[in-house]
Amino acid sequence: GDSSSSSNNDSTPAETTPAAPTVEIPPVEDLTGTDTSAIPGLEDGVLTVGMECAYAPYNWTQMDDSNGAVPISNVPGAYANGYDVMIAQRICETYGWELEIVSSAWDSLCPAVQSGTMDANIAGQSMTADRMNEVDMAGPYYYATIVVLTTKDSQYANAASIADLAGGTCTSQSGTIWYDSCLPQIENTNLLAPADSAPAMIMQLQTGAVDYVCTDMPTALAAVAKDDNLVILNFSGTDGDFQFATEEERAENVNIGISVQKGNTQLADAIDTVLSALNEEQFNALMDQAISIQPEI
Amino acid sequence: MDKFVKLGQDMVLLWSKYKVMYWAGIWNTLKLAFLATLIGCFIGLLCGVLNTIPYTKKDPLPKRFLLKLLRIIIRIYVEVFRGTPMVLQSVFIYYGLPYFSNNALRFDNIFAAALLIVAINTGAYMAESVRGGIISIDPGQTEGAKAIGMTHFQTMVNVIMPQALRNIMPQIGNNYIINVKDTSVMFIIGFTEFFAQHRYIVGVNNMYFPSATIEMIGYLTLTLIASLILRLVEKLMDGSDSYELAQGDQLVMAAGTYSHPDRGTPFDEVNREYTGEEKRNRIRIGLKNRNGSTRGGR
Amino acid sequence: MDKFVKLGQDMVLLWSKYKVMYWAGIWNTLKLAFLATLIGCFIGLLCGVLNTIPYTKKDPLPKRFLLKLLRIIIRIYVEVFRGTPMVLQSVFIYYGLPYFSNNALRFDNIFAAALLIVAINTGAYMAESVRGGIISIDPGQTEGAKAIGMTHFQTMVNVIMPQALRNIMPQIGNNYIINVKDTSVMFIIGFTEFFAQHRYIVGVNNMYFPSATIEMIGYLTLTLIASLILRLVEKLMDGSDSYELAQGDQLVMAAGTYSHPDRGTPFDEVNREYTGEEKRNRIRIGLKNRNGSTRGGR
Amino acid sequence: MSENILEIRHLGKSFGTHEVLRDIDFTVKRGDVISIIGASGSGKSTLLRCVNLLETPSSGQILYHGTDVAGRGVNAPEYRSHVGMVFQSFNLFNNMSVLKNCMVGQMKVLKRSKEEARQQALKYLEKVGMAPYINAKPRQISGGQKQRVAIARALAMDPEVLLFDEPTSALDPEMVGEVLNVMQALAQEGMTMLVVTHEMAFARDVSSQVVFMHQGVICEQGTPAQVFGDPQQRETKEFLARFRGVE
Amino acid sequence: MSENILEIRHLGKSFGTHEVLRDIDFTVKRGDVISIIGASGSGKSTLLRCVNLLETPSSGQILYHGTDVAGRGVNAPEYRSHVGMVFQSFNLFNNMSVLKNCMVGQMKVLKRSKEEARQQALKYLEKVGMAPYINAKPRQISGGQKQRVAIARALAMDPEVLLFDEPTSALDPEMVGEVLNVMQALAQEGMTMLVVTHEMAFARDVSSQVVFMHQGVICEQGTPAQVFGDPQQRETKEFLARFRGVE
Ligand SMILES: Nc1ncnc2c1ncn2[C@@H]1O[C@H](COP(=O)(O)OP(=O)(O)OP(=O)(O)O)[C@@H](O)[C@H]1O
Ligand SMILES: Nc1ncnc2c1ncn2[C@@H]1O[C@H](COP(=O)(O)OP(=O)(O)OP(=O)(O)O)[C@@H](O)[C@H]1O
Ligand SMILES: [Mg+2]
Ligand SMILES: [Mg+2]
Repeated sequence: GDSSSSSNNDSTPAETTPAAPTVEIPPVEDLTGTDTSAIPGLEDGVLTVGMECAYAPYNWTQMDDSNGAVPISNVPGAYANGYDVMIAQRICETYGWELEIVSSAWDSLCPAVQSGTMDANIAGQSMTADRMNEVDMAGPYYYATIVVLTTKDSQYANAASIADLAGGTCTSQSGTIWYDSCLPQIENTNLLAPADSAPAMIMQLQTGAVDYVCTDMPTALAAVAKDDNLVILNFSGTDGDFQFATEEERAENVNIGISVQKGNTQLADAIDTVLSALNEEQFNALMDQAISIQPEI
Repeated sequence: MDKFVKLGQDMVLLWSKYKVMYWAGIWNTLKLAFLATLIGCFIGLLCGVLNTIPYTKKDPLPKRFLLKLLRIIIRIYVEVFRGTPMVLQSVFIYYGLPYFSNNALRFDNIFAAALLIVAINTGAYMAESVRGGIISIDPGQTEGAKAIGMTHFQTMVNVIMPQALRNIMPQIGNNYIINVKDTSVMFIIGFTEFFAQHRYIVGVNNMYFPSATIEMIGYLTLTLIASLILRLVEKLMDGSDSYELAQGDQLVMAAGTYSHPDRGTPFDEVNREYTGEEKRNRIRIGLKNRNGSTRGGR
Repeated sequence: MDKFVKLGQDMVLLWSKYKVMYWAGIWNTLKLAFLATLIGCFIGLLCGVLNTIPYTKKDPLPKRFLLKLLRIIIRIYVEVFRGTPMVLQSVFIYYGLPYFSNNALRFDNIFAAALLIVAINTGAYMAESVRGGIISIDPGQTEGAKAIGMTHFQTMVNVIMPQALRNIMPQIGNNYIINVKDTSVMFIIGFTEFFAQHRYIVGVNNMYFPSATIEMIGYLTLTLIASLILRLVEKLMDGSDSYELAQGDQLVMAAGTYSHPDRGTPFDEVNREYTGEEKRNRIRIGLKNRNGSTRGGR
Repeated sequence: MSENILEIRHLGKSFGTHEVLRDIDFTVKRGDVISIIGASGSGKSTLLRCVNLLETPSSGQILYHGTDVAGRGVNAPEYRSHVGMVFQSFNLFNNMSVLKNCMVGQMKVLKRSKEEARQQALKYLEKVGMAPYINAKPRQISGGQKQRVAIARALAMDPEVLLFDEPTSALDPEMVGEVLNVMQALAQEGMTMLVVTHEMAFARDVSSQVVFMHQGVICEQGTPAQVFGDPQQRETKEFLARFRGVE
Repeated sequence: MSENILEIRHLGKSFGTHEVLRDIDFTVKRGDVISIIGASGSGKSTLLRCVNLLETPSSGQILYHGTDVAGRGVNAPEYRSHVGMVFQSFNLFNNMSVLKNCMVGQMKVLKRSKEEARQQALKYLEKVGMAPYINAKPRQISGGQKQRVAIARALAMDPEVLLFDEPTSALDPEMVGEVLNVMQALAQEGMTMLVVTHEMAFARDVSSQVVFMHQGVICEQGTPAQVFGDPQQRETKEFLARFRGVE
């Protein structure tokens, strides 16, 4: 059950600095009484969650358990934290499950749930129809605005619409809507080959290999938090924003979900139950919280 | 079972939708791996030749110094490029150079950058392989060449390298195959080869296993073909196990050009035969030996 | 210039915060690469021995069939594992096995899975290197061993492999170094080694170049140490270029055990010397030869 | 002592269509010393290599105590351990010291103890005057020294038959004399030997049988007295002409 | 014709502390045929290798037309192209056919045309009776055949001096005769030669000078008549005893 399908159209212009969490986050519901042992993967009461642990602010690795970080089961001495971890904890607390976080490469997340090695991936994956042919997805657990990230000294730093970005050198991550359908909407771009990962993309921007990159708001915010030489260009709500054929197509790429094994509707439903208690503002507040606890270095 | 059926169906689906991308990836992989291996072999051979220039205590100091320096440089080259991950090298060369030089140095062509990086890496590995190959050649071969006045380079080019090369052919195969696969890290600088296509396609639709199977088959085909060609080259290098005894007239002709005192002297039996001194019903001229492999037997 | 200063400062910062993670990564890399290379070498040598079991047309059909089969199996093993990317193999083995077998087959231990995968890959490469090594040994060595009645395995173990091994030492070094770096793809099954730590750290703070520089230094250190050790091993394998002439008494003692008719016959000059027949002021017993390298000279 | 150890029957060997041996036929009895003489390239080495199964004969039989070792299902290593061979090119094991060269076969094939193998090796190394060099590697010794080690290695295996391929080619006359003395002593002890040699004096004085090869066939065969004293074939006469001239 | 081509002065060679040659001193004049005889291991091969700079002498001088080639700044390849060598172990190039073996040096070092090199190679291969085997690889020919190719290879370079290390060791008496004839012919044509040999007959009949080596020193040196007819040293007498016995 996807509760909120609220559009981004009415959202306020870009917030370049994380606002203080004024939004009230509802307390965790107590469903520990429900019998979940019939859910595939949870016979043992442990929710095994896969994520990269290298995709701030959704998930990252830190050296201690501060701010409620969870040990990474396959990396002794390392702890995972971030928005995904916070969501995962919320889900587990609700049902009284134990949380096991496994770090793995982005590429392997899908086969890992397909094979049952992991019960769910909470890794900032967007809920495209193509992807959902292979796995079932719960959520959304976040609505990620598409933004452009550039440098302060760039000629594009003051762009007010995608039309102002014309003629720039740019890139984005491989296999994303950002690369495949957003950037091509800008005229006369020198679209370079897609980047390997988010850090690699940021690095290309920092080294001047590209003028700007296209990504989602959290990633951009996290990057700005680390490098104050970067600026976010958020056109959402304006006429100068990236266009999509349909509102469904936009939603597909903006909705971030949790993948589970194909056919494991019980788990998906159980997760959706937890997520439905939160609305978009509360998601944003949680995300702000995550960004604020991201380690300095 | 049905999982395999689904796998097959999905593969057909993927292939029909993305075959242009897969083919483009294969072509890029092949181009880069082949050229890089070729250049790498050349670098490796060059290092092998330069590294083995002999010097003795009697040589003048500058020469000894230069040769020592050369060896040290080659050693550093080999250790540094072999010893660090190609991904990081790529990042430093492609992104780091302009960054740290404030844009004074910049590669404009991704393929050229990728080729450079893969080739110098292959060269570093090949240098070691060539060293092994040279070690395995009987020192008598070098002495034989030196004794007829060949310089170090002539010895290497004409005598040692052809033999060393034959011994390291399996190694060259290994290197090519490693390159076919390792070019995938060039994705970091935006070179889209076969594996990058897989990542892209899976990123779009999460069909990991079908795409991975297509990749496996593609890579296997690429490497198998290379393997077969290399084995063939090895066979060719071994030369035919047969040889033809030279014909009498051919020799008479050649011999006729000179008139040396011993002409026609019965040096040995075969000689005797072709000069016609003895005629037996058993003709042993122009024989072919198609068997008797001395090498493959082990 | 300040960019370099900043790079240095950032490196210090990163190292002081994350050194535990970096060290853990180094340790995992080292462990996996070393064990996998060791097992891989063993597999490669085994393939080399099995692949060269000779058979002739006169051998019974079943034996010939089995040996042919063995060679085909080894060939398939080598081509398949060499010819496909290790990442994909890992995914198929670690995630694909449970997926396609409906959980009947599953690895519980990531390290064991990683070790298995890297080792069989190294084995496939080593099998080819060993093949090259065997080719490079003079067939006369095999014949010498066979002529005193050694079986194929005895010949291989005592005569051919020790020599082939020496020739492919540079290759073993290559393979170890490749493993040190290629274990990084084991991140796909969640094995966290040195490179994975780089990803974690960069994932949190985007400090790409400082972390990459630390990685470069780390990898270079790992491989340089290995390189040095291997060169040392090579030197040891070459044996000392010197030998001691056996002492007279030692021989008298040995000879004394038997009483053969020719005892004391002056076979050659040195012999004559130690039996004391001639006493010259020039003592040539117990000599040491520290020079005259026949190999390194080239 | 007329037991047949080896019977070579219609042995032929071709490399491809290059017929190197044709219809070779002779018998080796216990205690025989058979000298094989002939021109360079006449197939002498190939014959010895066939007898030791290092080359697979193209046709014919090699009967060892009556069983055909060139046929199917033969345990070649077992057979070879009874038939020693000294190669024209020595083929010493490059990775072993002189002593180890002479010990390894005894230990691995004959399963002798290390000490026993050592004593045996030293005994023969001393016989050929190479005892002082036991620690040297093959690449560190001279041609003649290698040849002597090769002889010691073969002898140390206590073979039933010994095949020598030009065992004195790299030796000076003095050493030739010594090695031939060793062989003569072996012959007197009843060792059976097949010797490819260019030392006509040895062939004449020591061997019980002389085989003269010419273009891959046995051209003449008989006691030394017959072959040297009264050769029947024109080729034999020609071949021996020079030797007899020196004599 | 008394021009000094080579003067060996106080030549010494040690492998580590193993002194293999000591104070070797002799002169080679144009047209000389110097036979070096001596027991196995006495340093003959090492001496030849030093003369050809394949080993670096530990001490002493090698004067070639008066300039010290063992010293600094010598163009060794250039020198070696005038000084041919036939190795005890042949050292034919394994990757080339017999013909190519004899051509490559001429083409690369002497820069002769392919055709010229071929004619020259064929001429000498025929002289040693190896012309029919021009297409064979070294591994396909017999020991004696290899030796003959090695001789042809050296001759084809038209060297000023030729160093032979036991050039007839692998040959049968008939072939020995032929090769010695070739060498004798060369000697008559004025070729200068240094020959390590076990063929006392050759040393006595062909050489202009005989050097007898013993334990790394020149024990006796003189014309064949002096050394063979009236040896002064006990070692020489002992060494020659066997040869003279045969004689
Ligand atoms: N592997 C091979 N392939 C083709 N021909 C070969 C091979 N081995 C030997 N031969 C040929 O076989 C013939 C006999 O060779 P073999 O070595 O038996 O001669 P040999 O009598 O021992 O001569 P030598 O006295 O010179 O050693 C030679 O003509 C040689 O060229
Ligand atoms: N590389 C080496 N290292 C140590 N000792 C060596 C080396 N090469 C040769 N020798 C020793 O030097 C001595 C002389 O060897 P050399 O080869 O000159 O003898 P030679 O007179 O040619 O004997 P032969 O007639 O047997 O060929 C021998 O005792 C040998 O063991
Ligand atoms: Mg022979
Ligand atoms: Mg010698």
